[in-house]
Amino acid sequence: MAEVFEITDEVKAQFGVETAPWVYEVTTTSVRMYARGIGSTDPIHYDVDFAKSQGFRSIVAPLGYVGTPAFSPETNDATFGFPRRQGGARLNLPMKGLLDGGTETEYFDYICAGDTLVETSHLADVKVKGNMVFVTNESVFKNQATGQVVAKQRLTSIHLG
Amino acid sequence: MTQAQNSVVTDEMRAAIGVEGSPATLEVEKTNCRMFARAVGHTDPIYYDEAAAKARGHRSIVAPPGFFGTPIFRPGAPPQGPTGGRGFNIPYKRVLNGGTDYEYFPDEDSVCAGDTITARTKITAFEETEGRLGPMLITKRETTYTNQRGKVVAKMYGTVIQY
Amino acid sequence: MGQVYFEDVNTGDEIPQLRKNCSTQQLVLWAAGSGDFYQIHYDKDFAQSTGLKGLIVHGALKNAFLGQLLHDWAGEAGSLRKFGCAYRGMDEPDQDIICRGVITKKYSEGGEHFIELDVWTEKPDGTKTSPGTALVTLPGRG
Amino acid sequence: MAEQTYYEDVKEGQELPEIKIAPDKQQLVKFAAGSGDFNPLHFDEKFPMLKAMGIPDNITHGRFKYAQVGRAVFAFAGYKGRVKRFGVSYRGMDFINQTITVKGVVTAKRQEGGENIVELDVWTENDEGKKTTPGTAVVALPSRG
Repeated sequence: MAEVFEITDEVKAQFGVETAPWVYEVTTTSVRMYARGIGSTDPIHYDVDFAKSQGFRSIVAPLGYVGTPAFSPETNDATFGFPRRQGGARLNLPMKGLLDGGTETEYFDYICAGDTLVETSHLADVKVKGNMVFVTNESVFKNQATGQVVAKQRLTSIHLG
Repeated sequence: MTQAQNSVVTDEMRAAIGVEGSPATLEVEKTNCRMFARAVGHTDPIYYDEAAAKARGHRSIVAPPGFFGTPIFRPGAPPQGPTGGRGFNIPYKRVLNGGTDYEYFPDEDSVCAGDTITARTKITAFEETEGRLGPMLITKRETTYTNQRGKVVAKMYGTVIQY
Repeated sequence: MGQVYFEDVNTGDEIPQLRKNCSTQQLVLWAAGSGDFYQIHYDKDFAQSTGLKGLIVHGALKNAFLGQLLHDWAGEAGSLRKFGCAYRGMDEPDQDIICRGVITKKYSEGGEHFIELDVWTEKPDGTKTSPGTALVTLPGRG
Repeated sequence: MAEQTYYEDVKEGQELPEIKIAPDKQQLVKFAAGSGDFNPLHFDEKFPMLKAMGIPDNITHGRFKYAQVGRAVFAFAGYKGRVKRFGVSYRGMDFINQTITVKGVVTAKRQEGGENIVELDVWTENDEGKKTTPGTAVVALPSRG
């Protein structure tokens, strides 16, 4: 049986090709909305004065939240909100179904409200198992003001053919 | 206001007319302006793109019509301001939003990302009618939005129907 | 689209319509944008448990659609001074909502040019579900 | 707000306090609002892709489960600890209104480069005890010293 997706040299050549940067914003309202979304009641995500009293710059982003990509209907996906930007890999993946395969975040600093992050990403891995294609992208998030890398994230999506 | 025979308007409610509730702080940010604009389906870039907004003479991304920021949320905290008559012991089960009108008083600029708005709400009237759905209580509310420079930038006139 | 000017419009003119059709996804987007997470707008079982036939479109979203209608018409040099509507009828998802406006009065005062309008949303069969009014300023050609 | 955990007090095999949550549709809609991911798979029972994929009901976002694991890890690290890395894979679906339980256990501790490192296995499991979101985390803890 033919594979639902073939890892050709052309596909391999796209590994590591960087996307154009995109701005991710971390604001007091976005941190609170995310914290509400996960049902957290920890005041470190809601109360600016409390967070400062604990030594943080502002309210702390819950783990897993790396900001909201700056959205415009011309440049971002209407459903997922992520940017359809220049550069990066272009794969003709099967789209009968789409599932989340895994998420991994490496932190080099806390992310707090008021931070603006600049993210770039690249294709890191593609694996085919039966009718499933596992696609892993790696993102690097830098603090826009300091240039410091604050987080790296590996996202695996499963495309069903 | 004439007193209906089976009026549900109590002395406590009458005393609440014109009394401002505790102020609510609303934060206007780029992210929540874009989210609101995305939800409505706006296409004007002044609601999404700071550079486009500045090119049109605004300080930053503009708050779309009807948006004055997101109230500061704290889990378990009581809602800020009067709740449009829902706080009183009204013998009606159903609540409808009757309508909303906005009036703008432009400052040197529209409401933009970076602004902090204070919203103060008061009940302006209770009206009772007998409609198709039976007896109704109509609560009229007015919310005043003041920006961080102390300027009133807008008012909202809202109607809540209980029956 | 070009800027509309005060001199070019007359009482009785209809402004360009805006047609909307809300998916459940858009109602969830609106919940996110507005902070109103009441379940009658995205949870069918919940909506039916309150006596509704099914999901309904938020009244405030229709109000915001009228805001878009007016903003898009008034253009860069126009401004929105008042707008609003009553919620008289329910709209369901996946059904067209047509946003309309007709000019009822025009006048100049204190160096500004004002336009009053009747605005509303209607169903494809013409039923007005959110009638309202608006006041807009337009630039003059002068 | 949990008590701060210190490195000296941590033992291998120690379990993290559990977090249980059964997200209803409103919770998943709030998560869509917070995350910006408005995939109807999670809130619209009529969404065609559900049927096409043979999925019987709206499924809980993987990233929601990731964030629940994050809550447990963050609570363990405390405000003075630092979460260095945490990752999960999504091995099984959880459905709307079904309870997920976040669990974790300390697998190793060591001092390295001046840091007090604690490694954890973390996961969510369903009511049948199946681990639907297995993962690991690395945390640096403060010392009592």
